[in-house]
Amino acid sequence: MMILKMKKEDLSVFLETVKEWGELWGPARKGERVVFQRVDGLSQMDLKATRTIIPPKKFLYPQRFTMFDFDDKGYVERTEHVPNRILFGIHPCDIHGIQVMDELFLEEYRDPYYAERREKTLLLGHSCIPDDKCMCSARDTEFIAEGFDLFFTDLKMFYLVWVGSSRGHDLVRMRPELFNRNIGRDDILNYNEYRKWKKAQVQSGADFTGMPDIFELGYNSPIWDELAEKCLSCGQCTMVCPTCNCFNVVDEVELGTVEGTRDRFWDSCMFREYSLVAGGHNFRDKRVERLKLWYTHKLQAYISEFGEPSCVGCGRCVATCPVDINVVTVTKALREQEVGK
Amino acid sequence: MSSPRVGIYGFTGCAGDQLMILNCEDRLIDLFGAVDILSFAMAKSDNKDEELDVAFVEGSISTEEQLEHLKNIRSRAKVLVAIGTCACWGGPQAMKLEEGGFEKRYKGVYGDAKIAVSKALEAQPVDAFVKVELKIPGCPIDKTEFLSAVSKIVAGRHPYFYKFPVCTECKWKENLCILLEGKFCAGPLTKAGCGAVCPSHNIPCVGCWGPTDDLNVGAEYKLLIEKGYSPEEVTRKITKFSGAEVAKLMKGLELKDMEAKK
Amino acid sequence: MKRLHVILDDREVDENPYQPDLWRIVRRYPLTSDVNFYQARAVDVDKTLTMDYLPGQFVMGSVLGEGEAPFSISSTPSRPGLLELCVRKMGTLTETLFSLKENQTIGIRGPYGNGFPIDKMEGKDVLIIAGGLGAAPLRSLLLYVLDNRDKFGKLVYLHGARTPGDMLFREEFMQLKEREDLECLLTVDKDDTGSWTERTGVVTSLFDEMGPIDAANTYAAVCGPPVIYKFVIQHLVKLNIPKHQILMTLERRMKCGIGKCGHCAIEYLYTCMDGPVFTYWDVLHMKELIGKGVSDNVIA
Amino acid sequence: MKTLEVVPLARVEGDGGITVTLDGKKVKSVTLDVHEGPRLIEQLVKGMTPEDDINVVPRICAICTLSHKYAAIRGLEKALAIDPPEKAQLMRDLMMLGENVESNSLHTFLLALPDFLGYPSAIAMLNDYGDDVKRALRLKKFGNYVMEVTSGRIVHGENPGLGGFGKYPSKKQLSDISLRSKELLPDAVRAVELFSSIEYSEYSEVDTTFMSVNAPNEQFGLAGDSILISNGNETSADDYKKLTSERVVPHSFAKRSKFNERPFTVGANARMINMGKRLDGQAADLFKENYSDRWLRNPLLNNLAQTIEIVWALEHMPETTEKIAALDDPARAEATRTTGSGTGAVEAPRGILYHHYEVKEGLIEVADIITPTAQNLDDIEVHLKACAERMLAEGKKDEELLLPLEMIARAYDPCISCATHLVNLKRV
Ligand SMILES: Cc1cc2nc3c(=O)[nH]c(=O)nc-3n(C[C@H](O)[C@H](O)[C@H](O)COP(=O)(O)OP(=O)(O)OC[C@H]3O[C@@H](n4cnc5c(N)ncnc54)[C@H](O)[C@@H]3O)c2cc1C
Ligand code: SF4
Ligand code: SF4
Ligand code: SF4
Repeated sequence: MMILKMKKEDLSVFLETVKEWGELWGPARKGERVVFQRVDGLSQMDLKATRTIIPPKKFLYPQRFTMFDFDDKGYVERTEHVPNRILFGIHPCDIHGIQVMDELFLEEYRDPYYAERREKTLLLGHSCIPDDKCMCSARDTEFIAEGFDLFFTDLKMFYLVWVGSSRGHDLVRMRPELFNRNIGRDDILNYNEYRKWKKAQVQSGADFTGMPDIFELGYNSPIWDELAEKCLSCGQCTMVCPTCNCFNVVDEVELGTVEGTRDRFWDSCMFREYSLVAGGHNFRDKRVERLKLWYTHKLQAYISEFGEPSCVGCGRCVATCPVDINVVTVTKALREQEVGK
Repeated sequence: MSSPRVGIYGFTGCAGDQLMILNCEDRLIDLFGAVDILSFAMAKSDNKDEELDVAFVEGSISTEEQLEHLKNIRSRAKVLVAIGTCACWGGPQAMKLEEGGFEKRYKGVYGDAKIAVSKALEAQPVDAFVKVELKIPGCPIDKTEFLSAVSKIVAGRHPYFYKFPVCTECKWKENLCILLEGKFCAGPLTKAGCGAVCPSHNIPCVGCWGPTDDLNVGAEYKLLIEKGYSPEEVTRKITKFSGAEVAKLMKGLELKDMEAKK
Repeated sequence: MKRLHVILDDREVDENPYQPDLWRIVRRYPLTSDVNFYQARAVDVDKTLTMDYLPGQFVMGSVLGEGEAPFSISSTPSRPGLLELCVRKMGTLTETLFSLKENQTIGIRGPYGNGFPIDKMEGKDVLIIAGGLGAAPLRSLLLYVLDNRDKFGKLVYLHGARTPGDMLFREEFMQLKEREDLECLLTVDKDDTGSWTERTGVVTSLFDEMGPIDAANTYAAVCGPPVIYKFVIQHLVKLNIPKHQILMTLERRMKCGIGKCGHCAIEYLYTCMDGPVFTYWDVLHMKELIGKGVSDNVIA
Repeated sequence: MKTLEVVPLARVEGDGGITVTLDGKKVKSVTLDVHEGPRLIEQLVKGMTPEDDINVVPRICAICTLSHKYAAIRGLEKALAIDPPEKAQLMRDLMMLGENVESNSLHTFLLALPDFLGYPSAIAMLNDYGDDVKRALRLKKFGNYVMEVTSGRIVHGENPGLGGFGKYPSKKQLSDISLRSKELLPDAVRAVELFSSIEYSEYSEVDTTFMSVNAPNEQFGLAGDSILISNGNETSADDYKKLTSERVVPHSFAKRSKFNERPFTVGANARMINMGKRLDGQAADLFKENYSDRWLRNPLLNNLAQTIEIVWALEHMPETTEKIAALDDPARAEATRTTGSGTGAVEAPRGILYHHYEVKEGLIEVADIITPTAQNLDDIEVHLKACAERMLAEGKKDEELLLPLEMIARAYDPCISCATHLVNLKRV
C-alpha cells in the first residue's frame, strides 16, 4: 500500500480538483443532524461530526428506486443515470460496512444496481473522533486497511493519505505536487500516538466475545421477552444500520395501462409482514422472534459463518433506538441475563 | 379494457380526500379518462345511482340517513374502498367512541333542539357497518398512494401500501428522532404513506394515517409516561385520529399498573 | 474482516439476475378447486431449451403490475421443452395469475435454489412423501427418477390429500399405480365422494402399508404444509433413515430468490440459496428452520 | 302542497341539499338543508392541550384547513400571550394567500363556472373551454404549492404552529413562489375577464349586510382583530358573539347566525365591498372596472369577487416572499401564561372564521368556532326564496327553478363540513 503525506491546508484545493471526476458528497450539518449531502467544497462539510444518521449505504442502494420498466413486451432494466460521485469523509466503520455489503451484493448473483453505483462511487475515507456510542474497538473496525480509494488520517499538522486503489491513485495524480512520499521517523511516531489515542477514546464497554455460544445458550432466555416488550417495532435500528440490506419489491402501474415500474425499497426484519407468507402463516409472528432474528443474524450467525459479527460498531443503533435496544444493551443483557435500566 | 364504473361519495369528514382527488391537477384529466365517474357530487352535477365496479367512500357515518345511503352504495358496488382516516378509522369525531358519552357531547352543542333531517349517531368508520374491500388511509389521503391504488384497480391488480410505520420513512429522510428528545411522537404507531412530512418539519407525527399493522401501544405509552407525560395526555394524543381503533388496542393493557411501576 | 477484493475490476458482462423473461402460457387447467396447472414456453425459444434445472429448484414468477413470487418447478428436466408449475390461489399475485388465460405471458427467472442432491441420491433407494401442494416440487423428483429409473434403487411414493378432489395430479398418480417399478400409495383424510378406491387416513398411516426399506441406503424427500413435517419426520427417524438423508423442502417469503433481499434468511442461511431443500440435520441445529414444534419434539 | 328537492347539492364541499316547499304558486319555504352528520369537534377538543387542538381543528374542513389553523393559532396565541416573530407572521400571510388562490380557483372554475356555461362539470367543459380549465388547474396547483411550502402539505399541513413554524422554506422555494406568481398573473386576469363577461341573473337580488375583518394598516387582507360591517360600523373580534347570534334549526346539523335579527353575508364579495377601496395594482383597476351597486344585492357576483381576489393574492406574493427570505429563521415564541382566553378572526376563502378559546392551566376549557358557512346559511335562504318567488311570479315552471337556486347556493361556496361541526353555546 502506498502512504503519502499531505499538508492540511491543501485538502481543500485537492477536493476542488477531484470534483472534475464527479459530484462531491460529504457529511454536512443540517440543523442538529449530520447527513451525507452534495457539497461544493470542504467548507460545507463537518469533518468533526461522529456519524451521519444514515450510513453511506444510501448511495449504493437508495431507500427506494426503480429496477425495471415494464410493458407487455417485457421488463427493461432501468439504467438510471447514476452520476460519478466522490464520497469524502467516510469513517473506517462505514467502510467496513460497505465491505460487508460488497460481499453480499457483488459475489454470487451480482446485483447490477449496486454494482453500477459502487463502480461510480469513489470512497475517500477520513479518520474520526469517536464518541461514547462508538464500539469500533470492540469490533476491530477503528482502523481500516482496504476497501477505500483514498484514506485521510488527520495527524493534526498534516494528513497521512493511504492510497487504496488504482482509481485513488489516479486522483492523486491529478495534483501530484500536493503529496509527499517522504515519511520520516516523527511521522511514524506520530501515527503510533494517534492509534493509541483512538483506541483510548472508545468507551462504550461493548463486548462481543463468545457471542455465538452466549446466543445459543440464551436462545430461550426471558430477557428476549423483556426486550420485545419495550421494542416499538419502529424499524429505525435496521434503517440506520450499515449492514442491513433487506428490501421489498412492488410493481406500480400507470393509470389506464399495465405498463409500469418494478420498484425496490428498504424493508426490515423488525416488521411483521417481513416473514409473512401466503395464507397468513407467519414464521416470526411475535415481536420477540423478530428481535431475536436481527441480533442472532448480526452477532451469532455471522460469526459462525464468517468468524466475525456483521456489526461494524458504528453506534447508530445506540444513537437511534428510542427505547435503548441496541447491540451493546442486548449483548450485555444476554451476558448478565438481566435487562439494564 | 372497458373503463371501470366508479362512484365517489362523501360522508362526515372534512371532504379532504375528495379534495385530494381534485388536487391531482396533473392527472385529473387522465383520471376522468381512465374511469367512468358516474357519481362525484363534489365535482359534478349529473350524478347517477347505478351499478358500480368501485365505490370510493370518504368520511365516517354519523346519521341514520347516511347509514341508509352507505348500505345502498354497498349494494350497488362490487368493490368498496374506504378513503381517508375518517372512513377507515372514524377520524377525529370518533376519538371517544370507546369512551361513551356521545349524548352529553351532542347536547353540549345542539342543546335540546329538535333536528329533523336525520337522527345523529356517534361517528363510526365505514367498516363498522358494511364490508370494505380496501382501506386507503390518510388525513387526507396522499396523491401518490391514491393514484397508485386507482391505477392498480383499473388494471385489475391489487394495490399495495407500506405496511411499516412512519418512523421508517422518517429515517429514510434522515430526521433526528423526536422521541429521543423526550417529546411525544406518534410515528411508531402510525402507518407510513405520508412521507413522514411532520417529523421532516421538526414536528411530531400526530398519527393522522391511523394505526400501522403491527404497533406496540404499550411500549409507546410506557416510554412517554417515563418522559413525564400524564396518562390522560398520552391517551388523548394517541387516540386523536383513529381513537376507536387505538382504544381497542389499548384495552388489554394494564395502563394503571404501568403508571404504578413508574 | 475477510479480505475482499471488490469484484469491480473483472467486470464480465453479467445479466441482470432480477430480469424476468417472458414465457407464454401454453396450457392452463385446474388441478383442484384452488390449484391451477400451468405449462409455459419461453417467448424466446432458446430460453426454454437452455433452461436447465434440478428437481426441487424453483423459479420466480411475475405477473405484470402485480409482482413476483417463488414457485417450485413441477416438471422434470428429463423432459425439456416445457416448464410446468402448480399454483395455489393464496393471495394477491396468485389470484391475478389465475385470471390469466392461455397464450398470455408471465415473467419467469431462475431456476434458483439448491434442488435435490441428485448426484448423491443416485444408486440409493428413494422414498417420497408428499402432503397437499407438496406434490408440486416432489412430482419433479418423482418423474426424474422414473425417467432415469435404472440409476436409482427402490422408489416409493406416498401422497396424502384432504379429499380426493384436493389431490393434485390424481389421475396421473393413479396411473403410476399400474407400474411395477415403484410403490405408489395414495390416501385422503376424508372421502367425500364415496367413489375413492384408495386409502383413507393421514399420510403417515401409509408408512405401515409400504414395504420394507433399507434405511441406511434410503433418501427420503418430504414436502407439505408445516404440520406434516413433525409427524412424518418422527416416522422417518423411527425407521432409522440417517438424518442427513432426510430431505425437506421449505417455504419462506422471498422477494429476490438470489440471497439479497433478506426475507428468507434463517440465521446465516438463505432459503433461496442454501435451500429450499434442507436435511433434517440442518433443521436440528438451525432452530428457526421449521419452527419450534418440530425441532423440539424430535431431538429425543 | 308540493316539494321540490335538490339532493345532493352538487359541486359543494359536503353533504347538503335544498328543499323548496310550494303552496300552489306560492313559495311556502325554501331551506338549505345540511345532511352531513354532526362532529362535535368543539366538545372533543375540550381538555386538550393547545398544541393538540391545532392538529384537530383544521380537520373541520379541508378547503379552509389553513384558515382554521390560523384562526385557532390567533385565538390561542392571544389566550396564552404568545408574541410570534415577524417571520412567522409573514409566513402566515403567505399561506393564507396560497389558500385563497387555491380555493377561489377551485370554486370559481371547477364548481361554479360549469353552471353559467351549461355543463355538468369542469371536465365536461374540456372540449370547448379546455384552455380555461387548464388555466384554472394551473392556478389551483400553484395555490396548493404555496400551501405545501408553507404548511408542509397540500392539505392539513402541520408546519404552522403556536409561536412559529417547525421549518421555514428555503430561499429557492420562496423565489420559486415569487416567480411563478408573476407568471400566472395573466391567467388570473383572464379569469376576471371571463367572469365579468357572464350575465348574472337578477332574480335573487335582495339588499343585505356584509361583514369582513378589518385588515390592519388600511390594507386589503385576510386577518384582523376587528370586524367591518357594511353599515359603516366596526366591532372588535372579541365581541364576535354580538355579530353572530346563533340558533339551531330542524333541517340542519349546521347552526345559523343572525346579526341584529337579520341575515348577513360574509365572503369575497363582503371583503371587496368593505375593503375594495384599499386594493392596489391590477386588482384595484379590475375592481373599479367591475364594481357596481348590484354587488350589494346579488350573491352571484361573489364569483367575480373571488377572481379579483386571486389577482390580488398573486400580486402580493413576491413582496411577501422577499420579506420572508430576508429574515433569519427565528426560534418559536413561547407561551407566557397558561390561563387566558382569546378570539382569532381570519378570512377563510368563504368568509370570516372565528375561533374563540378559553384555556385553563394549559388545557382547553371552552372552544367556540363559528364558520363562514354557518353565518351565510340564513342569508342564502333569503336569496333562494326571493329567487323562487320572482321566477314563479314570472310564470316559470317549477322544475326551471332548480338550477338557478343551486347556482345561488353554490355562489356562496358553502363549506358544509365547516358548517356542521358547529358552535358550542353552553359553557360546561
Ligand atoms: C421455494 C418456494 C416454492 C414454492 N412453490 C410453490 C408452488 O409450487 N406452488 C404454489 O402455489 N406456491 C408455491 N410457493 C408459495 C408461493 O410463493 C406463495 O403462495 C405465493 O407467493 C403467494 O403469493 P400471493 O401474492 O398470491 O399471496 P399474498 O399472501 O397476497 O402475498 C403477498 C406477498 O407475499 C409474498 N409471499 C407470500 N407468501 C409467500 C411465500 N410463501 N413465499 C414467498 N413469498 C411469499 C408474495 O411475494 C406476495 O408479494 C412456494 C414458495 C417457496 C418459497
Ligand atoms: S429495537 Fe429499537 S429501533 Fe429497533 S425496532 Fe425496536 S424500538 Fe425500533
Ligand atoms: S421522529 Fe417520530 S416518526 Fe420519526 S423516527 Fe422518531 S418516533 Fe418515528
Ligand atoms: S407524520 Fe403523522 S401526522 Fe404527519 S402527516 Fe404523517 S401520519 Fe399524519
